[in-house]
Amino acid sequence: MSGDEDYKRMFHQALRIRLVEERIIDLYPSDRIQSPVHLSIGQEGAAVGVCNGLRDTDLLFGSYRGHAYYLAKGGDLKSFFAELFGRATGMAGGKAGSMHLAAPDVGFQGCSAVVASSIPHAVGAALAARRLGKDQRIVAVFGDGATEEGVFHESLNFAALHDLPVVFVCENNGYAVHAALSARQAYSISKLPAVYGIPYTRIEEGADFVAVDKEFTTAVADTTGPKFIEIMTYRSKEHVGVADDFHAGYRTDVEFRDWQAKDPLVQDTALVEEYQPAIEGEISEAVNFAETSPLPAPEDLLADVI
Amino acid sequence: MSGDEDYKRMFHQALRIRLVEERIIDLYPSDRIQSPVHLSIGQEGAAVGVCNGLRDTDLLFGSYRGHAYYLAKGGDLKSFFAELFGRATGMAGGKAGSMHLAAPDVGFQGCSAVVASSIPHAVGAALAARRLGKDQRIVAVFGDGATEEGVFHESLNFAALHDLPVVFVCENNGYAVHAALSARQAYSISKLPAVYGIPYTRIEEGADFVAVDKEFTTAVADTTGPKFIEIMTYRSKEHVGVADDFHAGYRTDVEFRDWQAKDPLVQDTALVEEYQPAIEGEISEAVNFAETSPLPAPEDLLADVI
Amino acid sequence: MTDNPSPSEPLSYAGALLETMRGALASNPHSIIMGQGVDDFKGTFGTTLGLADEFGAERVMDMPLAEEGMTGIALGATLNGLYPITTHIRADFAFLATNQIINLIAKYKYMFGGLFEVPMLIRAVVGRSWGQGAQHSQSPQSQFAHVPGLTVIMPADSQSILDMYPYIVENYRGPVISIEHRLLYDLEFNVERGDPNRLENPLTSRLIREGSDVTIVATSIMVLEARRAAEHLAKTASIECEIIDLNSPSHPDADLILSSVRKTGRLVVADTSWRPYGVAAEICRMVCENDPSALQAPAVSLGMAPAPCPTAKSLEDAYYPNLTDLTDGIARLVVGREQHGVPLADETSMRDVYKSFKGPF
Amino acid sequence: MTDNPSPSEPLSYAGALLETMRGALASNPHSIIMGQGVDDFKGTFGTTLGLADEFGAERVMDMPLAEEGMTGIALGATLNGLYPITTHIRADFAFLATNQIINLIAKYKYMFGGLFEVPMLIRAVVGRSWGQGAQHSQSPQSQFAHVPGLTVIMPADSQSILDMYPYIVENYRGPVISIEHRLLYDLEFNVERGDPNRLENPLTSRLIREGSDVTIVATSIMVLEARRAAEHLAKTASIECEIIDLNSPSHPDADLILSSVRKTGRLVVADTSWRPYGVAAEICRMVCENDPSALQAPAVSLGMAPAPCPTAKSLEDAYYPNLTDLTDGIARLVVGREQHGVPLADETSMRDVYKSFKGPF
Ligand SMILES: Cc1ncc(C[n+]2csc(CCOP(=O)(O)OP(=O)(O)O)c2C)c(N)n1
Ligand SMILES: Cc1ncc(C[n+]2csc(CCOP(=O)(O)OP(=O)(O)O)c2C)c(N)n1
Ligand SMILES: [Mg+2]
Ligand SMILES: [Mg+2]
Repeated sequence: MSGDEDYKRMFHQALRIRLVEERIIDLYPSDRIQSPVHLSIGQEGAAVGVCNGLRDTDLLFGSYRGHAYYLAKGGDLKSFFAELFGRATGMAGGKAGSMHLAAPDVGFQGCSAVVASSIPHAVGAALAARRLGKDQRIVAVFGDGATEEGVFHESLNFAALHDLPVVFVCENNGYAVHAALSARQAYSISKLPAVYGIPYTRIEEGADFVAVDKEFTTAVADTTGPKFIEIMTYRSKEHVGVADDFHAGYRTDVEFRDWQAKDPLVQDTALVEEYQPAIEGEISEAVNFAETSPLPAPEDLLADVI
Repeated sequence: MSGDEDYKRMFHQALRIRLVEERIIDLYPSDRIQSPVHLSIGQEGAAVGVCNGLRDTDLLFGSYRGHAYYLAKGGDLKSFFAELFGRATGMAGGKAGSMHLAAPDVGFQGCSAVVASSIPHAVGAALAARRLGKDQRIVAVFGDGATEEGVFHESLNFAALHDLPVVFVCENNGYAVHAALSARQAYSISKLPAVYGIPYTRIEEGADFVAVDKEFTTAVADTTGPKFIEIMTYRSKEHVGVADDFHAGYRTDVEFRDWQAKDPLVQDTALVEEYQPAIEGEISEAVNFAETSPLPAPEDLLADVI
Repeated sequence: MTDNPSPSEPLSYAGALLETMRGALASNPHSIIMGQGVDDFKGTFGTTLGLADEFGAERVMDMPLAEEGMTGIALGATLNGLYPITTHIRADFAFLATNQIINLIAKYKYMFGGLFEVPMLIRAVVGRSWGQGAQHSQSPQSQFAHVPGLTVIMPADSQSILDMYPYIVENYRGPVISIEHRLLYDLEFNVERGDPNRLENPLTSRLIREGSDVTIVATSIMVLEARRAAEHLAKTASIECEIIDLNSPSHPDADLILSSVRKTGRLVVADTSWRPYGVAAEICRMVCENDPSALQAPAVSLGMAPAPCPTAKSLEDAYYPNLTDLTDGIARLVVGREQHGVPLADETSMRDVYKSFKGPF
Repeated sequence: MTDNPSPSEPLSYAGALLETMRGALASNPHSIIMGQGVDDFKGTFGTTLGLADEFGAERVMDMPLAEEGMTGIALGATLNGLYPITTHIRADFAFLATNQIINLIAKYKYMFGGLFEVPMLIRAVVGRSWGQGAQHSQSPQSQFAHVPGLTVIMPADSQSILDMYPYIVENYRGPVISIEHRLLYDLEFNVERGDPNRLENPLTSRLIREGSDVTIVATSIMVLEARRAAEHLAKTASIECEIIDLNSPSHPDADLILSSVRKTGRLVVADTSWRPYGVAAEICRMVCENDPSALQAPAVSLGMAPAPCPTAKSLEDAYYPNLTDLTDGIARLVVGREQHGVPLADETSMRDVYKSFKGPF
């Protein structure tokens, strides 16, 4: 059954992302990864669902929380770990670290660590796509907090004004760092797109990659103008770093447990068991590749400035 | 009849503003005013109506198009002309020119020539008013174009989030420089405030200062939280400078004539005749004051930097 | 529209800009111009006039008021194959786009290890005179040139525009910020056409005038002032000034500057912005780190007074360095004393050069 | 909370910040702190921890992500009687507020002829190490100090914070940008309390160490590096360094710096940012315009490599000037040749000083 195959394929992808990040957690105390990491654990479903229907020629712009999209979009795992390890074989030769992933060969156009700052890039890429007659979808991925930045509005307005083929994907995990939505936003994100005449879709079950894929695909089927998709999701780990932080008091692990109850990667233990060994093998290989890769050459320091 | 008295008083104010600006037009070719001027001719009704109910302790923040509000808020006419003439007796000793008027003694808190940049100032002043228990209304005045800048949204969100006593006044004259609204905005300004839960009032007849006063007063009667007022108005002269620009092709003088048909300062010729002589006298006195005032002293150049 | 005039024809700065903007659109079908009012009847002070009609509103795009957004959109556009040219009718407004310029555009190539290139041009116009005031008069070259990854240029005349803009649009793979000077727009300069590749590297400094007594390193409109000062001093006091047009604050020609200072032993820097952390500071660093003994006397620098810009003409006249200040500064330096006896250039002559400039639009 | 410790007690940089933030709220009922996360359990790296509980969420306000808006709100708040302190956990984010800082805050007093004053404090934290990368590591002192109207400070230790922050909050009528260094936060410094007015002007440069062989002008964490280099060189090579903590890039003490350079004849500048148009440039301007003959040898400057910041540790280690570079640079300068024979300080000792720094939050 193709539905089932889809489920399995996406499950595999999501699990792979989770296991990659869990390996990062394991490795982190060893200080081999000296880079701030913003983990996507809990949010994999959004990335996998969104990217499922995208082609390599479709472009996606992300944020510092970029691991899941890098991998879901098809970024190479070896050069991912090598990048985190600061090696010459990293996708950016050790210059990007975790926060600035990119893989232009599969349409992953870069991540910015300045919140909201890559949203206009997607709009600009869509402008280019239209002007140059490229058959591309362009996607901007950002968090709920990013909608507080002025440039978010400037980007929506321009995209709507010129009816550009850009998809705004807001991953709403309910928090910006440790602050809940209600402490920061007098508005509901769901109400903003309509102001600009941008069709809005809310995807309630962000963990359910099959649902995300389906609803996303439906929402962006008409490729003529901008679309706005809000995906409700949940970040399991601390904002940055590899620890849990339910002790900190700004959120409770009740919401975490609620989320886990919906998370296929937690619930479908049979499939986890089936896939885990091979994935772990692939990850180990990638980690080994990273570990045995050379450091950047001293002259790389001043390469690629202009 | 008090209504009639109100009309006459506001008419007088509006006419005074218009005659002041017409004098500027007369003077401009002489190069005695060496400052870019953004005239409010056509828009006086908004300023007069908004300021009618404000006290000196209420604070207003404006833009480069600030003549009308400076005068309507009670700013001194002599130091106004002296400022435009670049004299030491100007309200800012010749450092402000036309674009940066202020009169803190009557609550006119300054004008910025960077579009939208004073909107957050009003929000901050409202924050202070609330925190310090000051009984003040705080008003931000800006144009339709200013709503395109991201900081406009950031300001609305914060004001709404903290329920601050700030009044956002958008003077919608249909253009930003030479670009019509529809070429720049995919949204309707009227729909934005609701997203933030900010009550919105549209004042259709911006030339009718009595109506503006009444509707404004009603709209801001409840002083507990932010309010948004959009005033439909019309700029008669070119964006900056003293000429007409209907020949330029970006707008027609048909809209200008429509506007004049609604403009009390054009229609009520009797009252113009009654008031004009005294006002002209006052203006001449102010111009004379400016003209005979000393230039700033050389040492003023480096005064008040920090 | 200016059609190819014959060699050494006079061409205004604005004319050169229009010509190169037109050329950018004509030569590269992927280029677009984006900015507030680029399509209107004033056409960015004449420098984009008629181009929307000729090339279409899709390639000469009026933009909403959203500098940060526009600049980010331009970055995204170049990443997907367009060549964007953005405009700021006052450089001061570019401060609203600082995040995109400094945090994104300057870093997009390096941060991703060379995976991307971001060819694009940002035009920012410096305002001066006629009461531009504190927010319409700033000249941010040093603030951008401080940042690796950005190429900052300041064309001082029409020739520089002809030499640089087509080269940038057609050959240069990095982001360029060009700081143009509004007061130069209406001035005419003789230009030489012909070999478009006559300069090995158009994006660096140029020797403008040879002289043995003092080295003047100048930017933008101060190059013009330096020329006038040099002529005056040669005529009235046989003082021979060597003038270097810095042209690219981010990529100055250090050899050229140092060898000139070694030759003359004296340095004057004349810039359009404030002196602290400005062009004079950077030139002084160059000298101090390489050959401080080259300076036989303290360096002299001219720039805006250490204050925001006032609007009153009387204050503004004192705010900006003028020809009198410049000739006085040079004469004191060369003669070696305050009472140098050199007749000063007449300040009022400035009016002839700058014609009568009115209003910002 | 740190209660008044006795004189010469050790106090961490973060502890001094927390103490002065608490003091600002306690001493001035009109003061407020505004910033992302100032009220959370990490409390701006510990420097606002517990203050929301103690003084209320209205005075220690978490802010939405809106740097330009927040900064404009702070300006409006100070115009109506509050004393706002804003925070940026990375100075890089302040580039989103450049318009408010440069076009508004710096000019609000002058532009209106002194009708308004804008006392306020902007805190911006420089990130370094642990892969902060291109967008979390910048140090914008020169870009802000270039602008008249702004006072820019860079506290190099806990004492500087105690000396400056209360003075600023209680006595200073202008806007101040303080550039703090994240790597200093966990370090302890001995502080002297007692007379709060012991410094005539806390917002300028300080002489940190006397010496006869070379003048080191340093900022922020480079002051610490300079101290370590000086100790090493005194011990191993009897080279005596004079160290000046620039402290205020906008208001350096020119007399102090010049007389030191005249005395030693040699200048090293060590700053946290890029060299072009940076602190070294400005110090060189000071020397060149006043007394270039004071320099008996070319000046040496250290700063970030001319590139955006890479994340790989191996590249980052080469990106930032370290103790080895500094001792080598000084030794070459003082001895006068490349092969100076002075043993270099051990770079690995850096680890002891900076402890192990992890992660940005
Ligand atoms: C402009 C800017 N301001 C502040 C920060 C610090 N910061 C990093 S992530 C973050 C929260 C963003 O929240 P959200 O957009 O919801 O994304 P999430 O981290 O939840 O995925 C903040 C405030 C930043 N990186 N950029
Ligand atoms: C940030 C910024 N961008 C551009 C400009 C140039 N500019 C001056 S006024 C103006 C139009 C503003 O339109 P609107 O807000 O509708 O006000 P109006 O002039 O119609 O009163 C523009 C684009 C500016 N001053 N500031
Ligand atoms: Mg979030
Ligand atoms: Mg308008």
